[in-house]
Amino acid sequence: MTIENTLTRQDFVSDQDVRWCPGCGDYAILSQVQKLFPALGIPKENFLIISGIGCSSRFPYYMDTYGFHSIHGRAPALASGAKIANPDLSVWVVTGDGDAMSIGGNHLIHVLRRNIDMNILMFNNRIYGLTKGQYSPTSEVGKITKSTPMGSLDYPFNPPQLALGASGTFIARTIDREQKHMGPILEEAHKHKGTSFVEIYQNCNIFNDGAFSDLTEKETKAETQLVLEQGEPMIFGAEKNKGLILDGSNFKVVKLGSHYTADDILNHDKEDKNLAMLLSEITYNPELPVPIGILYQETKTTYEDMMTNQIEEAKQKNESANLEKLFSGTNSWIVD
Amino acid sequence: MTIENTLTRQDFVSDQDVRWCPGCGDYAILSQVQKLFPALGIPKENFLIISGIGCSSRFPYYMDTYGFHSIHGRAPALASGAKIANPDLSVWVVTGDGDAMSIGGNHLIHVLRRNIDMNILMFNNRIYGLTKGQYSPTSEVGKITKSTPMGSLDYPFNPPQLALGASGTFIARTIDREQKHMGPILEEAHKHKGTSFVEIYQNCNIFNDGAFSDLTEKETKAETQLVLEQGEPMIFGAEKNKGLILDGSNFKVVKLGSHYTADDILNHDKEDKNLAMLLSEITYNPELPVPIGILYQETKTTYEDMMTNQIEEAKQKNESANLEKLFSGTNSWIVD
Amino acid sequence: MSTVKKNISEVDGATIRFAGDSGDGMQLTGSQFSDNTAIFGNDLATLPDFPAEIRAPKGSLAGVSSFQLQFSNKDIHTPGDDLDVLVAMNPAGLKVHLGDLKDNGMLIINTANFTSKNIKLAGYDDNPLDGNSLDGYQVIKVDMTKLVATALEDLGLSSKLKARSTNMFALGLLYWLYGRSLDSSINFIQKKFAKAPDIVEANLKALNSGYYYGETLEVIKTTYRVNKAKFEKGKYRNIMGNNALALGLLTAAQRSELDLYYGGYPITPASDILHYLAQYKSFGVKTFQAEDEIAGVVSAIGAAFAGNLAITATSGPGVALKSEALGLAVSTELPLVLVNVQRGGPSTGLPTKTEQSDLNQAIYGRNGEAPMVVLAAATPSDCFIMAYESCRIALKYMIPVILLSDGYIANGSEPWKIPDINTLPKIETRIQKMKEGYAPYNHSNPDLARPWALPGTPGMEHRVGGLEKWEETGHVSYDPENHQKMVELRQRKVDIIAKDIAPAKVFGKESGDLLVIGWGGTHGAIRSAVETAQDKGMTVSHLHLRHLNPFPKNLGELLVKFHKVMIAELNLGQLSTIIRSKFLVDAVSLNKVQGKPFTQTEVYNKITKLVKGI
Amino acid sequence: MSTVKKNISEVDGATIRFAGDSGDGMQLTGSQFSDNTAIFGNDLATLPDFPAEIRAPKGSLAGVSSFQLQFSNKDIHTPGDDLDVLVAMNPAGLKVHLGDLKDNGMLIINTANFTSKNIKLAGYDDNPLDGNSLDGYQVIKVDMTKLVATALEDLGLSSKLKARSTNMFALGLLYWLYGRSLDSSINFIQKKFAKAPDIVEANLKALNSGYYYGETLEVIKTTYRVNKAKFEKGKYRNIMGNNALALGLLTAAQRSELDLYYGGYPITPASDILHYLAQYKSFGVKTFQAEDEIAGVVSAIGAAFAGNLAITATSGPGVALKSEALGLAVSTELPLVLVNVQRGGPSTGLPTKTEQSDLNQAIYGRNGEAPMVVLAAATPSDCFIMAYESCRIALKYMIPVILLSDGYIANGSEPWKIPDINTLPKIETRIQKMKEGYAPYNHSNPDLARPWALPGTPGMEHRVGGLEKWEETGHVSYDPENHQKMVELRQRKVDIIAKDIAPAKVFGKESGDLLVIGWGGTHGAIRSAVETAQDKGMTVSHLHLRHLNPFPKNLGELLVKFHKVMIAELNLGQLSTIIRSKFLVDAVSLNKVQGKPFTQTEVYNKITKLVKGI
Ligand SMILES: Cc1ncc(C[n+]2csc(CCOP(=O)(O)OP(=O)(O)O)c2C)c(N)n1
Ligand SMILES: Cc1ncc(C[n+]2csc(CCOP(=O)(O)OP(=O)(O)O)c2C)c(N)n1
Ligand code: SF4
Ligand code: SF4
Ligand SMILES: [Mg+2]
Ligand SMILES: [Mg+2]
Repeated sequence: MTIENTLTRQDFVSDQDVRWCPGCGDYAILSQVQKLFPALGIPKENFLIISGIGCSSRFPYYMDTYGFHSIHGRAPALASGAKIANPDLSVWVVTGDGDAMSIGGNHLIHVLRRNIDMNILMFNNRIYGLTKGQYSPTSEVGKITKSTPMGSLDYPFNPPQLALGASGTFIARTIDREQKHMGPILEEAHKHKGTSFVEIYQNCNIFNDGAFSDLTEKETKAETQLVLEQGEPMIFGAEKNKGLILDGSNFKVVKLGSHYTADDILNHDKEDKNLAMLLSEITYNPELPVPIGILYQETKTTYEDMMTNQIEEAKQKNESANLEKLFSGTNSWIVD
Repeated sequence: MTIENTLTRQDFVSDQDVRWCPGCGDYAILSQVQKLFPALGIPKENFLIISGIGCSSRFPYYMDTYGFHSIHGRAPALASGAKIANPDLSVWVVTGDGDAMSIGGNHLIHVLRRNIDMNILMFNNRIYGLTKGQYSPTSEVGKITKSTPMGSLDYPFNPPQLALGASGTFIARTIDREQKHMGPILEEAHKHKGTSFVEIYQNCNIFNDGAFSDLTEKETKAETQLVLEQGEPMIFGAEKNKGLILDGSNFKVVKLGSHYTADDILNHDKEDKNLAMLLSEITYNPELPVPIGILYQETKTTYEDMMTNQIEEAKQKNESANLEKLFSGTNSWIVD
Repeated sequence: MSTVKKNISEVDGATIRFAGDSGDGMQLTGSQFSDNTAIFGNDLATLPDFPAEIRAPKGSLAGVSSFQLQFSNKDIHTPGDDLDVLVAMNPAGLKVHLGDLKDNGMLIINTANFTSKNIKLAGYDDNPLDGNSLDGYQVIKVDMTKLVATALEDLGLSSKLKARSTNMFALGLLYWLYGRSLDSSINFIQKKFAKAPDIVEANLKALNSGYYYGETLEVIKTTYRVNKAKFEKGKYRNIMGNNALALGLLTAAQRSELDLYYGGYPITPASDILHYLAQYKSFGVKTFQAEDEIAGVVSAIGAAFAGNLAITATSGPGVALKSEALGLAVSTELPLVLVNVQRGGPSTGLPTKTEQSDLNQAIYGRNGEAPMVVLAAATPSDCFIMAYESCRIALKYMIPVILLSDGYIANGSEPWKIPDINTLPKIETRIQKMKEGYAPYNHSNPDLARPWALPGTPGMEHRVGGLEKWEETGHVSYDPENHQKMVELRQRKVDIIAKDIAPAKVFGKESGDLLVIGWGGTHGAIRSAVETAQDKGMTVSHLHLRHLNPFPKNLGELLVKFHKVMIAELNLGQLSTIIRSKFLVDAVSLNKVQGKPFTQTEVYNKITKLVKGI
Repeated sequence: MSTVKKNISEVDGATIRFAGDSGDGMQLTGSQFSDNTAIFGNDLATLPDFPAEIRAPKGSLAGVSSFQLQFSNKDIHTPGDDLDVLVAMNPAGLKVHLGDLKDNGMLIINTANFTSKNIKLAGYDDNPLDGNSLDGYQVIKVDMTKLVATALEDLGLSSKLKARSTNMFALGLLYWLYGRSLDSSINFIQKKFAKAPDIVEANLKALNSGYYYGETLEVIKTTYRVNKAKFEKGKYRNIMGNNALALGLLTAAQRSELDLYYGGYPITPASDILHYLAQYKSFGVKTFQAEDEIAGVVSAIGAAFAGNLAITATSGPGVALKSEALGLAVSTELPLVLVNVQRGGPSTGLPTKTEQSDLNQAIYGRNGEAPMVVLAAATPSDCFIMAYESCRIALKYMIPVILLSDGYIANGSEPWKIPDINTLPKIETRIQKMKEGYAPYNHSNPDLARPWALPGTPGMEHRVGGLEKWEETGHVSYDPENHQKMVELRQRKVDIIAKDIAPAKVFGKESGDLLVIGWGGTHGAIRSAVETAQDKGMTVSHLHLRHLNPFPKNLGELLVKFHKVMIAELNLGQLSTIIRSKFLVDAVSLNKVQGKPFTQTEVYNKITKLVKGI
């Protein structure tokens, strides 16, 4: 399956014009993926990129490999069928916050629990881009949009938390503008055997400009981002002088220095589901930094591996899978 | 809205024959609901019971009040519309594990995040009853059913965890056979302003008999049930001699006695989301008891209240909501 | 008990029905009698009928479950209209079904269940066994439950468990009545309850005591014999439609050397297709029980793109949910077979009853111009052939196909001549492996099929999707002329298949007073009625359509050769609308929407009316 | 700059089109000109056209956005076929649209964007402004961008922001060309950018400089005047179809004294209906942006049960998803209006383009026999009337209604005579508050409407659902005869409405050589073509259907009075199939499936052919 790395980024650039608005965060993600794919040691024809509908879902057209621009919300289901049909493929789903969490929410939670090996990249711009700016299930309450001139009323989903609630086995978050962070996260998602869910904060500069500016602007980002590293203490801040501790079962920010040292700070353990739950909870809390990185990872046999095993077992038990015998059943008779 | 309690259980018994199999756990739930409704001080005509499709979803026919037996999986969405249309109604959704979590998963998670005031009773028998015995999204891996003669491959959902992941504000669990437990839980669900999600373990004696027998049999249930009481230590066991403590961020069972006393045991706090997450996690863990009771509760304005407020506000701003003015817009002219 | 000497009467055939409570095991009894009859060598057709509830209230009218079969020494096509024998296990069964019993027909009653409670539940004021309401029938009253209890006295079973074998008593009695061997049922019981020897014994004893009870029964003076029917030489089995359908799909996968992928969600009466396919894992079959119908079909589209023979099956409400995705399959020109086992509509309707009211949905039920190939199976065993044919067309033409079945043929059974796999038509696929000349939307071959370039094949990387696309390249296109071209191309892709399907053949003369057209599971009733009419000298012919889109090429020519055209269907006239529009013939409709198949009498009566009306 | 004296030419009307990059603000420019034209007093019709991408690649052919309008001193019905004036803001706009410009038509070009990069992107080898390819047009080359930059010199804006006002320059120039006042746009700019005074100033300056630039322009020797059209007395405004539709729904809610509930999911080109309704909160309107289309419609069904006027709107793919739930609405006999603003299909198709290919889906696209009332709006302002009519029928007959609109009339605009609310037909509801005689499925009134007993009403507790039900009681029923009865009843519920809708009226003589039938948004093109044909002496009439199920009662009679019948529609012949089947007339089709409306010429040519062919 692995080949020598003779592929380059250019091999994955399709001949189609990219049709996103100038300045859209989608470009940066496309660029990272085009950089990553040649490095994975997978023949170019073994990738399959599946999307739903939305600005983000135009993604497959721009990648020179196999692709399927399906219908709104259904990409995880289409990808499930494709992966089960051919487990050798490296399957990637590209979706938006509306595509994945609004109309497609059911398929998303079901693929997560089934743990079918695929990588789901959810471009979360907290808005419906393609339909020109309605609020999405990740938009904050009170959002003024075309469909909510007085402000939206729905509490948003917390994507990593929903993924955890759905028994996801790989849950991560990264940001369009953080190219150096995104690359390795996508690579880890790829390596994970099972469904990898990666939420990518993405700026829609036309309909929701600056949604993540706190997290991406030079001046603030050190204070607002909590970059998770396996086994490392959860320290952040421009001066690396803040850290998280547990206060009962809630996080608290403490200053490093006289009272606390790095040793007091909680270490990240991506295999600790309960910790992951705590981390997922702080997405919308302005008092706490927003975690990026791998929130959770768990090893579990994939659905398609179990299916392959079952088929093998059935074949062995029933060595001569014989149609004629099956036709005859248990109660046939002969007329002659 | 409240009236004197002149209603009796019989007022809620409809003239329709109950068509569940003899011995089905659904009877017990019906009976509890018929007992509860007259006690709530709500006029009988103000109840609305909405269901999807499944054995459980026949429920509305047996209740003498307003009812809607809708289509498979859609009850939470139908209930959302009905409640928004008339917030005075006491809206109850009755659904099954397949109806709510398979085809209806998306509506379920969305109503939970929106926090529309309704009570969702999910009869979880871990099987598709009405279609005669296929595995459901809550069936354990390896389940042998009509559609999985060699055993099912999907990891099940953990319903309270999924509800938490979807930002549910009231999450509880009870058991068909535990009538005394169920009544008060249903009453609390009713009192909660917002979406109440109650998972009811229900025995399908035809297609999945004994699925919860560990939890319901006299001999074992004291050891396997963890009955949650607000503010009380999490103690269980026939002799009330076992309790839960936190070991890092995981539960551990300890014996009360020499080493530990009741004071060492974790107290239940239904308002602690992180604790609720930990509790939801132990559903399928054979080492730990299964929590029943209110796992989580949170106060949050309901969707329909926010909507009512917005409409009021709009009406006030725009006192004479005047159609003619609206018709004319900003650029009308007169021909004469 | 002394046995009583009986006359044996040879008859051409018989129609019998077992009726009782849902818990009485009538479906099992009926299918046992069917299998026995099939092995014995009669031609036969069956009609199971059961409530939508798992167990409706015991003893209630709603809870009645029944199983009818007709068997004969002749070629027959339906489970029969009027009954020669009705077995009524309880008052409700009697109430619901008595009306179908012929004058002087035999009525076998399990008196044990005629308690005053049951009598009331069935809506009788008084016990129907008293009084004279059953005069005019040969009434055989047997306290089967008690007789069984006596026979099983020695077994250490609860009386409830003993009573469960009562259906075997009834079965034994009927076997005796028709002079049958018990072997097939003995075998069955031994296998089915292999793990519970006491249950085996109970059932065998009950079966035997039913059989021997017949011999002692004075009121039955005559038993019957129905000789073997003439069948072509070959190996046969009795088969239900859903089973045949699953085998047809599997066979197509084997012949095309593709893995079969099934993505679907359980729904009555289609679920059994999933259940059967799930048993074929040793053939590499992959079954995916999806979260809903949408995921079922969409995952199948994914599997089709990845190179499997992709199938989804459902019933009407499920097709509704799948209809957006079907448009995607049309637009991406992928091979896909959707099976719709139709049931009574609209909405949830009559989930366990049969109907043919999803034809419009199959032909027209998508947004945009999204034509699909539509086929329909005629009988239980034809489900095999049409499933195979659906796969053949889907794969050869790179096109999605809808196969219509219905609850009646899905659960009904008939003898099936087991085919020689090698004589089945070859299945071509469009898999392309060579890069030369490759373009994802190249339609230059005469079948207008685009190439199937599977992910994993080097050099043929491409993208598909639901937006309009340029012919050849498949790139997204909003060009007006190209859109028109592609819309017409997709229509032509369907139309062109007419060249590759069997021409329509009338049964009977090629011209005449009346042509009766039917499709789907009404085949048997219509054929029988037409046969009768022909026997009576009417110049009536029967045309049965198995290809509904496109129609066989010669359909138009055939129609005009008859003075009148009648279209019989279990809906309000859906095929009729299409044929009227296409051929501008003033076809008359015979419609029935009652959750039940036509009786041959209904069809015959309408034929007579029309022919006499000339 | 000295102004140049011009001739003023009075003309009956003109067709102009603004074309440029998606980022060039052409939609705004076009709608400004339209509003101005409307206020001025011309009759007008508009045709906006934009890509499916938010911003397709800058300068590319795919990224071209355009806005066309025809205005006239006469009654007109279409945005016009050929252009008198084409404004091309960049090479791609020129490339895509030049073909539609009349010989010697005026071509106004912003030369600033004719960079070699843009020229290449548009697929030109050489700069089309050089050479002689534009001979035969009146070419006006203006470096608008530069002129605007100069005019805005004093403002402290970035050059990017300055360039954004270029469209206002073009607008000003066109205002000058047609001798218009700038007032309406000045007002608009002041309001729209109220929070950014420098942007207001920039836009006003650009607008003015475009206007005054005209006066200095030597090449334009003549300016034009189009006099006011004759309108009935009254108050008018220019209105887009989706806006009119939303107002129609709101008005029905107000007249029926019900709260309006809207449940839906955004989709092009229907989203604006949600956007408009969301602005009507002060009227008590409740809008629920659901998680998907299924939740949208199902929540509306819940709201209907609870007593609101329940609405959902979507486009074809969304209707597909809703089709299962529509069956539930049919079965529960609840009032519901589903609006389908049609777009190009199949599947995702051409999401921003117009088409009429969802008629089959509306009529037939559900499982089982699930007939629905289907209406279609003819023009932007007719969307108001038909939305109101849909609600009237839904409420009076307790029945779900589908209202078809399409992308063309949804985004197109025309002058609308503001109605006097009190003259609109009364809306009856079936709300029942008295227990006497109440039965949930009582259909004893002549309209076959069942009572609407709202939850909260004492004594009328009842259950509804999707299973078949007994007439009267509404209890679940699997009874065969009852099913037939209910299936027929639901069909009759639709059919009976024919008595309550306006009879079909032909435009033109009541008999003749040719009857042209159309429905939906093609009204204008067909009417114009028929007018022309009539002017030329052909005996051609036009019949426009706004009720598609049931048809007006007199349709059959009308058809037979013409030698030929032609049905023109933007699909492959969907209405045609229905009419052929129903009336057995050999109707000829004129079909177009290009994402664009008919031109009147296309219709006229076909008329000529058919009439001459007699
Ligand atoms: C069945 C269906 N419903 C609705 C739409 C319209 N639609 C297209 S994309 C979209 C939402 C896009 O939002 P998101 O998924 O967040 O993607 P983004 O454009 O923001 O990247 C919607 C509602 C559709 N194409 N199909
Ligand atoms: C659209 C649709 N798909 C499938 C079905 C068939 N169906 C009816 S109930 C059911 C599942 C029932 O399981 P559950 O919700 O767990 O209810 P239970 O019968 O166990 O109470 C299914 C698959 C249907 N009625 N409609
Ligand atoms: S609308 Fe937003 S998300 Fe879509 S392409 Fe433009 S900037 Fe990106
Ligand atoms: S099948 Fe199971 S869930 Fe359904 S009624 Fe019977 S026992 Fe209850
Ligand atoms: Mg988005
Ligand atoms: Mg269940």
